[in-house]
Amino acid sequence: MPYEIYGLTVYVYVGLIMLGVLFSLVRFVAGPSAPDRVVATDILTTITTVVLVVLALFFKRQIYLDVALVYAVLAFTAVVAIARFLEGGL
Amino acid sequence: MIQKTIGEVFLIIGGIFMFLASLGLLRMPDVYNRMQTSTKAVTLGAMSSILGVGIIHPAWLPKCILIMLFILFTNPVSAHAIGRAAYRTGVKLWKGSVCDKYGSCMEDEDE
Amino acid sequence: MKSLSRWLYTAIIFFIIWIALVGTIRWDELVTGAAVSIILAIFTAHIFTTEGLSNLSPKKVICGIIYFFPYLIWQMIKANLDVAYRVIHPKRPINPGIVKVKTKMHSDLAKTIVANSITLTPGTFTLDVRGDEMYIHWIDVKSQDVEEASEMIPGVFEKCLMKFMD
Amino acid sequence: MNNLILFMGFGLSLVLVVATFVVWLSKDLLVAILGSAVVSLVASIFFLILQAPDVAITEAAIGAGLTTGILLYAMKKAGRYEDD
Repeated sequence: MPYEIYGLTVYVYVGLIMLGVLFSLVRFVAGPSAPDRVVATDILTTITTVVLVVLALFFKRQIYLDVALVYAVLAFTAVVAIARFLEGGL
Repeated sequence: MIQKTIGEVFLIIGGIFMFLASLGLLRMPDVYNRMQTSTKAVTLGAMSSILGVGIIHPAWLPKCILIMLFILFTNPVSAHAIGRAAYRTGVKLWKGSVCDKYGSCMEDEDE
Repeated sequence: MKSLSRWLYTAIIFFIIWIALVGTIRWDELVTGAAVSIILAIFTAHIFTTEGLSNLSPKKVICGIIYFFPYLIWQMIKANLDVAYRVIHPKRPINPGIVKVKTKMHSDLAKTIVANSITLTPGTFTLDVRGDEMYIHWIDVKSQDVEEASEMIPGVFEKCLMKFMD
Repeated sequence: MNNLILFMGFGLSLVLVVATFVVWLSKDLLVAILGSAVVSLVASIFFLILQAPDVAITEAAIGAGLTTGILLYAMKKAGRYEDD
């Protein structure tokens, strides 16, 4: 088995994160203006970084943390680039 | 054992804050208030969760701290960029807002 | 002299990031990291910093870690409890508005730290910084006066930062 | 634990499908670019669940950083709104 069971805590935790992703998705679909959707994408980006770290915990492999690191840096540049475009500065 | 319990407590706290951030994203009336609630809560929630993972596996702690620092430095910057972009594309403040000192400054710049 | 100091500062920061990313300390990796960070610093020093090595004086680093960082974390925890209250409360107790404040900081680094800290603390977030004026969205406006608001929002951090920066 | 990852997979595939529909149906091309960023973000998690971290790193780098930049550049030349 590549992973280890931690009991109820992890189930509650994943449930909370999935609810968070779902709510952000609702805002992403329904958001009246473009900045609303950019905010939703920003929140989804951070939650994705956390999910990658937690998956590293589930699979017990340290190499997975590198994915989270690369993701944290690059998704930030994407969000800032889109914000600069909206502002008209790009 | 006690170390795993502490890590799980940090994980749960992080999960609750991330959930609250998305709830705020859903409930607040305009872009600026959404950003108020979501940026703060998601930053602390993500940091707390990653610290929990680092406590459960102490060998991973340096890399976890690096990811935490990246999140701590980059999240306010992206929130600031989105907020300014929202104002410049003409998103109105919520109708219950008290004052808006930034609009006069923008008019000065246009002249 | 100034440009040499800026270049050294950039190279040191890149080298620290390299060590943190690699994770192990072996001489061949250290040599590669030193070469990469020196070459990168030549191209990026002029956009990376304006202050140079003075940012890295032991007083600033140690005071920043021991004194400012725990304070920032404590403010973030308070901010999150505040957010939790406002989000869960059925009536949404908000009273938002954009106010203008003045900061006493001079250097770019200190202004950045103050602006980012404001974004992470209870009920405020920075929209724009121009010169020494900051435009701040406040979720619960208590005062529209510039002086009073400056005392309430960035003043908290400036008192803490003034002791070792500027 | 297998159930947990299965549950996560269901939730995330919902996100994937909805984001794809947003990309397809939106008239505002900026929203379509944001949708493609969300799709690549979820795809990166899926590659990690399928135990392929190298593919996940590539997907994160190309999907989040490079594709968004290139599409923004193209959109700047072509105009933001799609005509009917």
